[in-house]
This record gives sequence, C-alpha cells and structure tokens, in this order.
Amino acid sequence: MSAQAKPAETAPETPPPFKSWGLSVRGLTKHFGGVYAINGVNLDCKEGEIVGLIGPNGAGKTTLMNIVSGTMAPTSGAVYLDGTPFAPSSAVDCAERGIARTFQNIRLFKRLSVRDNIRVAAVTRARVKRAPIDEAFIDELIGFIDLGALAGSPAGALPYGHQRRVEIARALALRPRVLLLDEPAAGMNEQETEALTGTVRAIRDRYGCGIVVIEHDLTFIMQVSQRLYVMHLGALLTEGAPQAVRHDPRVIEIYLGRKK
Amino acid sequence: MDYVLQQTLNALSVGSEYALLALGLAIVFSIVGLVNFAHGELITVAGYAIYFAAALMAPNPWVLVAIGIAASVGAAWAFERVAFRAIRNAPVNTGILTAFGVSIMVQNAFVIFVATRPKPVQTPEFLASVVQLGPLRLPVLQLVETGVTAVAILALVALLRFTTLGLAMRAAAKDFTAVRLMGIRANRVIQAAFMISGFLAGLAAIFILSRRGAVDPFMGFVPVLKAFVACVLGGLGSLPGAVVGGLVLGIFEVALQVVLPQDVAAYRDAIVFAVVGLTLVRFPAGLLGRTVELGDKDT
Amino acid sequence: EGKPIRLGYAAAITGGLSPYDSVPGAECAIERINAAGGVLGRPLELVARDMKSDAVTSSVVAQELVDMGVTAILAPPTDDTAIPVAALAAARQIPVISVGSTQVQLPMASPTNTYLTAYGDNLAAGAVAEIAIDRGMTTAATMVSRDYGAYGIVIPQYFSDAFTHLGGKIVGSVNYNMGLSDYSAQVAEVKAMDPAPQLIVGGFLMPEAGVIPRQFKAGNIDVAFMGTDGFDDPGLIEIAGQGGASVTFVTHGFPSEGSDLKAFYDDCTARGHKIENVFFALGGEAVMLVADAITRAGSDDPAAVNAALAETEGFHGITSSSITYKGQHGVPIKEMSIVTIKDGAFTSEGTILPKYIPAP
Amino acid sequence: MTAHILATARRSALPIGVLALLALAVGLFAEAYQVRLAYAFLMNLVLALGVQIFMGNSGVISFGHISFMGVAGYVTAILTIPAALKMSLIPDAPFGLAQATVPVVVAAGIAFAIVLVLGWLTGYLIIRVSGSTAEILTLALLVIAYVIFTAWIDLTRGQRSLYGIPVVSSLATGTVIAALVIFVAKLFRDSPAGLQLRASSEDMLAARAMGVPIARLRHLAWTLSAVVVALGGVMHATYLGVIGPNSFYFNQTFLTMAMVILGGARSVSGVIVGTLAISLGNEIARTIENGPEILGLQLPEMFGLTGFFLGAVIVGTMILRRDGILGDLEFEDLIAARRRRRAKAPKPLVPLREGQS
Amino acid sequence: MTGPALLEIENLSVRYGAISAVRGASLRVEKGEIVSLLGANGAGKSSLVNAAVGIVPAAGGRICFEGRDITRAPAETVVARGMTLSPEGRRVFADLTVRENLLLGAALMRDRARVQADIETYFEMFPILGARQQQLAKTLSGGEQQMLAIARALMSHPRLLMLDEPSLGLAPRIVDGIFDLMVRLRDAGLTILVVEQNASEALGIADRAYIMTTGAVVYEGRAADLIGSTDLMDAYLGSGVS
Ligand SMILES: Nc1ncnc2c1ncn2[C@@H]1O[C@H](COP(=O)(O)OP(=O)(O)OP(=O)(O)O)[C@@H](O)[C@H]1O
Ligand SMILES: Nc1ncnc2c1ncn2[C@@H]1O[C@H](COP(=O)(O)OP(=O)(O)OP(=O)(O)O)[C@@H](O)[C@H]1O
Ligand SMILES: CC(C)C[C@H](N)C(=O)O
Ligand SMILES: [Mg+2]
Ligand SMILES: [Mg+2]
Repeated sequence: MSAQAKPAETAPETPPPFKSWGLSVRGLTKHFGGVYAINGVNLDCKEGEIVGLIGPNGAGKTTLMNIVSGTMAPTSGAVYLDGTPFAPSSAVDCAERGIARTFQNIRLFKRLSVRDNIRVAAVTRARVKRAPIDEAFIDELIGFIDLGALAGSPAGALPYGHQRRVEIARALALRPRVLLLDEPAAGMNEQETEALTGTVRAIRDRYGCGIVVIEHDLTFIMQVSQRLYVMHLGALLTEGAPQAVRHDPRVIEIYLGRKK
Repeated sequence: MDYVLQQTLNALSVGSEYALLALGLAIVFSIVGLVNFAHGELITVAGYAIYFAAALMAPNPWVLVAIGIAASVGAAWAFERVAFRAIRNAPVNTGILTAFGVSIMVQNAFVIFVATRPKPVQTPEFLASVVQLGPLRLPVLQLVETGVTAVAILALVALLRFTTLGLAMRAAAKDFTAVRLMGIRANRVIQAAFMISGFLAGLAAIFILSRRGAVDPFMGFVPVLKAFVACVLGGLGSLPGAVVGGLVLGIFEVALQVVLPQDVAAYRDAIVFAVVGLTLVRFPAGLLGRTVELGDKDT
Repeated sequence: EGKPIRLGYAAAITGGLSPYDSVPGAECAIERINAAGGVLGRPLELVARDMKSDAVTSSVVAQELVDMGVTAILAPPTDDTAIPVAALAAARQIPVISVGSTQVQLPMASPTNTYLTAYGDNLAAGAVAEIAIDRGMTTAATMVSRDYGAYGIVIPQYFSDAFTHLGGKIVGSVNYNMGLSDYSAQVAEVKAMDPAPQLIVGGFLMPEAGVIPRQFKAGNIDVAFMGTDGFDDPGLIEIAGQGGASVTFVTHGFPSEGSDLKAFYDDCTARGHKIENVFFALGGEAVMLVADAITRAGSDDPAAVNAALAETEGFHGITSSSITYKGQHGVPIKEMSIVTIKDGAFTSEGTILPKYIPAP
Repeated sequence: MTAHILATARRSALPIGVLALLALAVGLFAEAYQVRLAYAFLMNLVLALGVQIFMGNSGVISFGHISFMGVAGYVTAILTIPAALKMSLIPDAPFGLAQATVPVVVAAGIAFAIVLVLGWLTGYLIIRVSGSTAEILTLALLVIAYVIFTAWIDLTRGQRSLYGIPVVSSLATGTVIAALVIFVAKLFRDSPAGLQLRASSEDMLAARAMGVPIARLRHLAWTLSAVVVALGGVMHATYLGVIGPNSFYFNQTFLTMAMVILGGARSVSGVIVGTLAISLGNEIARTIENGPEILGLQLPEMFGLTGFFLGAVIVGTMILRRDGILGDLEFEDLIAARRRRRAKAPKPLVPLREGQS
Repeated sequence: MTGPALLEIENLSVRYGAISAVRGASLRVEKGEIVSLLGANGAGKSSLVNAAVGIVPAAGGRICFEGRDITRAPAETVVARGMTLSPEGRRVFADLTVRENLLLGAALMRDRARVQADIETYFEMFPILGARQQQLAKTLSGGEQQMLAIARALMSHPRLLMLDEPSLGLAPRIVDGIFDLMVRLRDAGLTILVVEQNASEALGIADRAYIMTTGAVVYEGRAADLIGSTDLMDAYLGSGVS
C-alpha cells in the first residue's frame, strides 16, 4: 500500500452553489515536500449542519482543518465563507471571520483560569464587533459546559474531560459561523462520549453554527453527523449520509475493517 | 597578499574559537533547552585550575592543559548536578536566570577566594610558536585551533548521528521521561551532554589562555556572549548552525576591523550586531535553521 | 579628646577598576600616622566601602560616608564613578581626593572640593612622547579603546598632540575592545602600516596591557609599547611574557633603593600589608595629604580641611617630594618614574618631568 | 473602560499604599544614604515593571530595555545641563545642542517622545521574530545603543561622564512615579490586550486560533514598556546628576532581569516582591561584606559577597520556585485565596500536570 | 496459580502533592495473559502503570516484577529487566525521525541485525510508518504517532508490555489490527497489561480485567464475566464519570 497519492490532475475549481452555504472548501491541496497530505479536496458545511470527517490515520483530516482555520497555508485551492472566497493564511483572520476550532492535542492556556481562557476569545469577538466584552455570554458558556464551580481554577489543573469542554467553550466565545472539532471524543469513555454527542447537538441548536467533526469513534460520529465525508490518502473518497457511507465497501475496506 | 592571507587566517581562527564555544552552548541547548550563560565560566574555571595547578606543583605544560580541560568538564558536570538538573523542563526564563545565577556565583567565588585582578597562566610554549610554510610564517596557535575545531565538530556530528548515545541526547531534549522508558539512563545522557560542552569549553579555554596569558573572574562573559550570538545566527539548537554562525561572526568581525576607516571603527560592534539583527529578521530561524511546517503539531 | 577622625573611602574593591584603588595602602598610612601620635592628637580611622566600579553604588556609598560625618572622602578612579561622590560632598565642602585617577577632567567637574593624588594624563602622555623622541623614535601608532573610562581615549589623544609637537609622526590608529582574547586583527593592521610604527601608545589597562604586547610578540612584530600607569601591575610581567621586553611606561613612582616609596613599602610590608602595585602608595599618599591638611586646618571640620587642602604647597609625600594643589585646580604636577621590564622584573630607568604638556 | 480603570485602581491600592507608607517612613526617619537606597529601589522598580510589561505578558525575554533607559538618560542630560557647562563638556555637539537648555520637565517630555518613536520603530523588528531570535535582537539593541553612547563622543562625551544635570528628583517624586508605574503595569496586565498577550505566551498557536493578533499586541507592549523604562532613565539622570554609558549596559540589564524573574515575571506583584527581595538582599550582603561586628563577633571582610549572594538567591529561588516567588499570582489573588481558606472552602488549587511538552 | 505472578502490585498508592491519584490498589498479571485495566477519566489507571514502570514514584505499597521488588527501582532499571510501557499521550521523540525513534526503542538490544529486521517487521505491519520513515516524528499525524509509540515499545522485546490507551486516535481498522496483534503476541508468550477507555474492545481480547474508580480497584475478574454482565458494566464503568 502506498501512502502517497499523485497530485490531482486539475484541481476542480467549482464555486460553491449557494450564497449562504456557510463553509465551502474547493480543490484544497497541501503537500509537504513529497508528501501530498491533502489533494484537491472539496467539502461543504452549511450553517446549522453537523458534518463528520473520517478516514484512516494520515489521511489528511487534521491538515484540512489546519488550513481552514488558517494555521497552515494551503499549496493551492480556495476556502469560501458565505460564498466569499478568502485566503485562509492567517489564523487571526479566520478567527475574526468566525472560524473556530479545537485541537487534536488539547491546547488550553494552562495557567489562565477557565474564565480567562474563554475571555481571550471573547476579546477577539468584542474587537470585531467593536463592542464591549460580552461578560454575560462568557457566563452563559461557563454554564453551558457546566463548570461554574471551577471557573476560577487554572485550566491546566482540570481533568482531561473538563479540559475538552473548556476548549469547546473557548471556541464558542468567538461566536463562530463554523466550529471545527478535531477528535473531541478521544480519550473519553463510552459514557462521556455519549454526553459529548448531546453537547455537540446542543451547540448546533443553540448557537446555530456549522460544525465539522473529525472522529475515529464510530458510534459517536454516526450519531452526531448529518453528512459524512471520508478521506483517504489526502483525497475525498466518498461523501453522503452516515448510514450509506458506513456500508460503502470501500470505506469498510480502508477504514472500518472487517469486523464492522 | 601576505596581509590578506594573514587576516584570513585570523578570521578563521577567531571564527573557530567562537564556533567551539557556540558548539558547547548549542549542544546543551539542543539537549536540555537551556541557554547556558554560565558556559563562559567553564573557561574561567579551566584558567584558575591551571593557575593553581601550576602554583602547587608546576608540572609540565601539557599536564596543565589536561588539568584545565578536566576542570572544565568537571565544572560542567557540577553545574548540571547542582543547579540545572533541578530546573529541567522549566520555562526558558527560569533556565536563563538560573544560568545567570550560576555564572554570578562562580565569578564572585573567584573574587572572594582568589582576587579580582588577573592572574597569569602558563600554556605550552609550542602554541606560541610560529611555523614557516614556504614564504609564510603562520602562528601555530591559529593552525591548531582551526584544526582542533574541525576535528571536534566532525567527532560531535558523528556521535550525535550514529550512536545510540547521540540519538538519546537528541531525544532527551524533548522528553526526558520517554528516554528512560527506553531503558536508557537519561540522567547520564544529559550529564554526558554537559560534559561534552565542558570539554569544548576546555579546549577553547586553552586557546584563549594561550593568547591572553591571564585569567580573571569575569573573562567568560565576552566569549559566551559571542557564542550566544553565533548560535542564534546559525540557528539555535542546530550544531552545524553553531559552527557556521561562529565562523561567520568571527570572519565578519575581523573583516570589519580591517575595512572600516578609523573613525567608523568605533562603531564596529554596533555594525556587527545591526547586521546580525537584520539577518535574523530576514531568516528568523537562523542561517541553517530549517522551519518545518507543523500546523497544530508543534508539541 | 581622643575621638578618632574619620576618613571615608569609596573604593573600587571589586569590579573592573579594582587594580587601580588600594584600601590597604590607605590603611597602612593611617597605621603609621596613628603610631606617630595621630593628627591633632587624635587617631585617624578609615571607613572603606566597596562601590563595585559602579556609578549608582558609588553615590549610595558616598552618601553613607557623608552621613557618618567623615572629614574627607577618598574616591574611585574614573569620572563617572567619582563625580557623584564629589557632587554630594560639595554641598558640605567635604574634600574628595581620588586615589587612582589621572583624569584632569575630574576636578573640573566639582572644582571647589576635588583633588587627584596622581598627576594628570596629559602630563604622563607628554612624558611618554618625550621619552620616545629621546630614544630616537619618529613614527608611532596609537591604540584606542572606548570600553572603560576616559583613559583609553585620552592617553592616545594627549600623546598624539605631544608627539607631533615634538616632531614625531603618528602613522595610524587602531581600535580595540577589552576582554577579548584575540588581537591578531590589530596585529595584522599594525603590520600593514606604512611607514611602520616604531612605537605603539595606548591607555591600556590590565590585563590588556599585558595581553596586547604578548600577542604582538607572538605575531612577530618588532614594535615598542609605551604607556602610563595602566601598565603598572606586576601581573604584566608574566602575562606579557616575551612581549614584556617591548614595554616602557611612566608611572607614579618606583621603589628604588633609598627612595621614600621603598621605605613606605618596607614599613608596610613589615606591618603585614600586601603590596599589589603602586596604587598602594597613592592610597597612602592620599591619606597623608588629608592628614597634613587637617593639621594645618587645626580642625577636623570638612570645610576647613578642604580649604587647607586647596592651599597645599610642596607637600612631601610618598611618590613625590613636592605636591602642590595651590593654583593647580586640584591636579598636582609630579615627577614620574620610567619603568621597563628586565630579567622578569620592573626596572627603573630614571625619572622625568616633561617639558611640553598637552593642554587638558 | 472606566470600570476597568476603577478595578485596577482598587487592585493596585494595596501595593501603592504600602509603598507610599514605606517611602514616608524612610523620608521621615531614615538616614540620608538609606533615602538613596530607597530611591535606587524605586528606580529599579520602575525599570523592572517596565520590563515586565513586555516580558511578563508576552513571555519574550528582553535584554534590550536598558538601552531605552540610556536614551532617556542621555536626552535628559544633554538638554538640561547648563549651557555654560556644556560648552566645555560637549562643545561640538550636533544640532546646536551645546547651546540649548530646557527645563527638566520639558527635557523629560522630549525624552519620552524620542523613546516612544524609537520603541515603535524597533518594535517593528522585534515582533517579526520570536524565541531566542527575539532575544538576540533585543541584545543587539542593547549593544548598539551602548556603542553609540560610547562612540558618539561629540554628543555623549563617550566614556567620560556627563555631569551638571540638575538634581531635581527626590524620594517623593520617585514614589509618585513608581506608584504611577505600578498602576500602569497592572492596568495593562489586566486589560484585554494584556490578557490576550498572556494567553499567547502560553500557546501561540491556540492564541492565534482564538484571534489574538500577537504581533500587534507585542508591538504595543514593547512600546509601552520602552516608555516606562525611559522614566527610569530620567529618574537615574536627575537624581545622580551625572551619567556615563556603563550604567546602561549588562550590569543594569541583568539586575533588572533578576528582579523581574525572581518574583514571578507574569505578575506585577511578583516584580514588586522580586525587586524588594533583591534590593534588601543586596543591602544585607553589602553590610556583611564590610565585615561588621555581629554579637561581638568580628566578621572578616568578604568583598564579592553581594554578587555571590545575588547568584545564590537566584539559583535557590529558581530551584525551589521555578516560576518565581509569586508565580502567576497577584497580591489580590493571595488575599482571595486566604479568604477562601478562612471560609474553610476546601478547594485546593490542583497543581499543573507535569508538562509533557 | 503456580509461582509468583509476573507483575504483582500490592496496596499501591500514588500522590501528586495533595492529590491522591491511587489509593491502595492491588493488581496481578500472570505470565502469558492479557489483562485490561478499565475505568473512567481520572480513575488513576495511568498513574498506576506509570508507578509500576517507575516514572512516577510510589507513595506506598509494593511492586514486584518476576518476584523481585522494583518499588523504588528507576524506570531505566525496570525497563532493562524486561517491562516496558507505551505511555499515555504517545510521547514519541519529536525531533527524531520515525526510524530513529524505533532505533532508540531498541537501545538495549545488542543484536543490530535483529533490530533492523524488527524495524522492517513493524514497517510491514504499519505501512504508513514505512512510508514516513525519514519524517520527523513531530510531523506525523496523531494516529501515526500512536502506531510509532506502540512499535517503539515492542522494539525492546519485553516480557511484560504495558499499553496506556493504545487505541487512542486510531482508525477502527488499525484498532482491530492492534488488538489482533496483542492476541498474537500473547499467543507467542508475551504478557500484556492494557489500559483502555474502549472497554468493550479491550474486554474482547482480555483474559482478565480490573476496574478502577477514584484511585481504587473496585472490580477484579474474568473479562468474559464482565462482557456478559451489563449490570457490572453499568455499575463500574457507568459511574465515576465526573
Ligand atoms: N509537516 C509535515 N511534513 C511532512 N508530512 C506531514 C507534515 N504534517 C503532516 N504530514 C503528513 O501528512 C499526512 C496527513 O496528516 P494529518 O495530520 O492531516 O492526518 P489525519 O488525517 O489527521 O490523521 P490522524 O487521524 O492520524 O490524526 C500524514 O501522513 C503526515 O505524516
Ligand atoms: N502530574 C500530575 N499532577 C497532578 N495531578 C495529576 C497528575 N497526573 C494525574 N493527576 C491526577 O491524578 C488523578 C488520576 O489521573 P490518571 O491520569 O492516573 O487517571 P487515568 O485513569 O489514567 O485517567 P484518563 O482516563 O483520563 O487517562 C486525576 O485526578 C488527575 O487529575
Ligand atoms: C582608568 C583608571 C582605572 C586608571 C587610570 N589611571 C585613570 O585614571 O583613568
Ligand atoms: Mg489528525
Ligand atoms: Mg490515563
């Protein structure tokens, strides 16, 4: 099995069909030296939609997320928000436009309190809106992740599961149009994962943003996503309703394995 | 012609001296992430060791050289054991300040127990001699220094690239505990890194002392400063970078000394630092430093 | 009443200036004076504080001494460290006498109460030029350093003035930094000068005063080194090694047989003091100058002592048999000793008082 | 905004009040040299807080700030020394500076303006890089400024000092300035910009992803801290009456840095504690090194002890408390923690997990 | 059972400052079995295995490996005696290449040829690693790092292998592969202690299981019994969730 795909012959540069699509990615490509981490990927996430992104290890999921969130510059391709293309070359710019994310390895400001962690993002939001910091919204978010009692503790001292929730709340403080979650259920047990399912849905319902979730936990991803994208060797393998994707023999072959 | 050649050799040997020191800094930095400002004091320790050894028993100068290097290695070991081990994995700030602390302590210990004023030190006569090469008369010291530096660099690169110890050293930089999980005595690995840096400082000390003929408590400061600049110029943490940075800095300094007219020459150091600074703005990772695109993966 | 009279000393005990101050020298002079019955029937007492070769510490230390009610203050050897002392003391007219400084500008900054124990750099540089010309040298280069005190800049300046005045030619000037180990670039530069200088002059301090001649020797250049008191430290002999033979300098005095200086050294050695260099004698001399002023003033009141000190005329000290402040703006004119290194020891080559003195 | 200023005023009331009381006590009861020490402490505090504004919030180490102190000191000196004296000290000064003399306040104002511009301009370079590269840039700044102080002899007199600066500062002015600076440092630390900057010092990547404009905030902090440090330069010049280049080089840099880090660079209170600890420690060591008589025991003179002591305290503190004495905590956090303990709310602060980096 | 267990932990406690992470836990692993250690987040599982291998000090209790007391032995000694841990959070050597990571995993092996052969074996098992062998470990994807960490732990041919959440971040197919591998290794004589969140999968291959809640072992038994009993599963794995 070769882990390296060839570059797409021509990156399909089709513009997104609707004006109010939320996030669209067209023909996105990224290579590191000889490694094509992603290769001509198209992906859409409407406002209020939860989209799952799965694929074997090293398929390029995190890289895609890095590019969309401005953490990494693409080699080529375009990213659209509401039909307007923008160069996702600066993470700050992306955050200001309302693309928020969490990280595969939790990245909190460990020494800052839970509240201050969330505040950091709220400050950005206030700057963009030229409004005062919305303290009430910060309180609401702390309530939402159910950490009222620990709001003053340094984030680094919290248990793993709590840290995950703080990270999500922090991203929400940007009042994002699109929220990107990279393996939010990793390291959680079945019970916690189930709770997370509820949380993710609640986010969509309450805050109305589009959500792209990467996850290897099948139960979780099947339950939570409305549509599912499958990546393989940097390219999009297939896309569709979760149940359909699940039974796609190619997906079983490269990703799910025989038992599933 | 003779002049140009002579200045070229000067530049090379100054560059080698910086490279030796920078290499010592770089190896410690790349392995424990510590900018060891006390590196210069290793030179001082070597100097005083030679001074005392000569006063106590006046043996032959080669024995003194060995004693000097041994003292420097020992001091590096002791610094690690007493101070730096306790702050492993600490933030950079902590490391820098601790190293300052060690450096100030050592300097003042010599002030208290020896003297502030410089003490004379003997080094082998041989190093002060001159060889005739065709029409050229070349100082042995400069030839030896350039040669020794080259050998030291090659040996070090080989060690780090091809031995398990070298692998372990590079690994311990980022995750000490994980190295222990490989069944390796990680403490020893780090000690070894410090001792190598002590050895390099000891070598440099011999050359510095041969030129200066004197040791004083504060003599380590200027060299370590230059070495630090050289390291960053080359790309902090990269050993070839340290060497290149040292050579470039030395050559550049000598070149400016030579070409600048007298009234501008007073600004030489300002020019050196301005150029180094601008180079770094242009190449933030240093001349040899490579930047890897990590995205969110920079753990 | 036998209450001691206090003298303060803001001394460079540690730091870069430390070779050019000497608390033991001052102490020894005080012991001697006290053994002979003290001053005005009262013993002298020295309060020394380390100013660490630093301007801020210097002012703190000076204030401490002023608060103690000292009669006079002995000051450190550079102007940025001594001027704050002088300025503080000026308010109460406490005399301030610098032990090691040779900088003519220093008394200018606080003219009513500041004195040098030593001669001025202009005098010394004039002497160096005269010696060079007497030895038949006509070409000279200077080495300039801006790293510590005025000394490294003004000595070359004064020398160039005097040397050209006397008919010599300055063929070049080279910059250097202190604290480096390698001066081969400077060696090569001097080597490339045309015409070749017979002599190099600079305001060298230890250890560069030894390191630089050493490296010129190693670089195989035959050139003489001349300078002033910065060379005057026994460490020079060993540090300069072979290069020592090329060095000639003028300094505050030389302990030749039968000299006052030798007598002072011998007595102090007998009293258990360790003599590092000639600044030991200057420390002693500063104390003696103050003691003389107190005697003449008949009081330990600082202002009275200051007034008396300013009137000093023909005082017989340690390094000079006639020190005069009157009409001299606090800078005495003193005869200097010429010193070279022979057989691994400092050797006197007589004394000198130059005819031409560059303007300060 | 107003609320923020009020909150900061409340939070800085304690240290400022204590400072004022101490200054009053020293002014009333202490000997003159102790007043000098107190002033030196205040000056160092201003410098340290100035450095903290940048270093403590951004996490970037700076060796360069003392050059701003030097610039401000020299500007003040050159503009305030009486013309008559200047004609003999720096007769060849460019721009006709040898003739021009202005009142100290005006000179200080000009000094700030110049440092503001310099800070803003150098900031452009500093913010382009991070980590050790930034350190070297700041180091370069220090060296370049020092070389200019020593080599531009027409303007600065080089190594020869400039004297005759009107001595107008006193313990009172020093106290007022220090109080002001404490307030400014706290105001900045707790401001939205300060918070975002502190976040970026912990995780640049996450900070960017949360929309923290790191470069812009660093630039702001750098410039602000340069100006605060300039205050220290003016304090230096107008108290000593004389300046020389060596006061603006490595010794002062290291001393200031030690004060900043020892108490905890990330907290304003920490810097106050660090400055106090080192100032007091230095003074105690200085007393001991003079060989005092303690309980009838004559101690030997041990010059060099202050330096040794400084080093030992630094190493000791770093080993025991790597984040400095106070770490991240401000005085008000300590008080709050105490109250919580009193109220017997058993909520221990969980120590951070060992960084797996 | 005959003779001493391969690993025997008695009454172990682990503390971080004021926090008690493990309080008097006991556990044994017999030669040739797969034991899985389950429990909610923060239950103390990682603390227990970390203490066993010696990278975290035991505050009390006794740890014996092959009958020898290793309670106070440093990690490098423990590893040299034949027990390794693939730690939580992968902890690959970021600045070394994939191949160098594996070489370092074999630091104690004398037989260089065998080491090279082992490396090839793991490259076959995880082809993506083979394709990335000259890449710096820090640039690997999360799952790739996890594979590397597991392979690295195997490089020293331990007699007891401890895996802390080996399935974290791995694609389902690879997870199956890893669990299959464990079974194969067990059949070849290796003893394995595996910490997992993924309870059902882990129980599927385990011979016996332990469950921890808030620092204490609350259940010990045959894995099959646990799988069979939803009650037990709910009681122990459903509770304790913070
Ligand atoms: N800086 C880099 N240099 C070289 N290759 C890289 C770099 N960053 C990522 N890669 C490679 O790109 C591929 C895609 O990585 P990415 O992190 O996007 O995978 P992923 O789909 O998120 O996988 P996982 O599910 O394991 O997290 C991987 O094979 C990785 O090794
Ligand atoms: N280095 C540390 N410092 C302080 N507390 C710690 C540290 N490591 C773990 N803890 C705490 O000890 C307790 C047990 O942690 P441990 O990591 O052993 O649990 P775990 O069962 O492995 O959990 P998880 O499933 O999240 O990996 C937790 O409350 C945790 O917060
Ligand atoms: C520079 C000093 C330490 C000594 C010298 N004699 C001088 O007055 O300048
Ligand atoms: Mg990923
Ligand atoms: Mg765990």
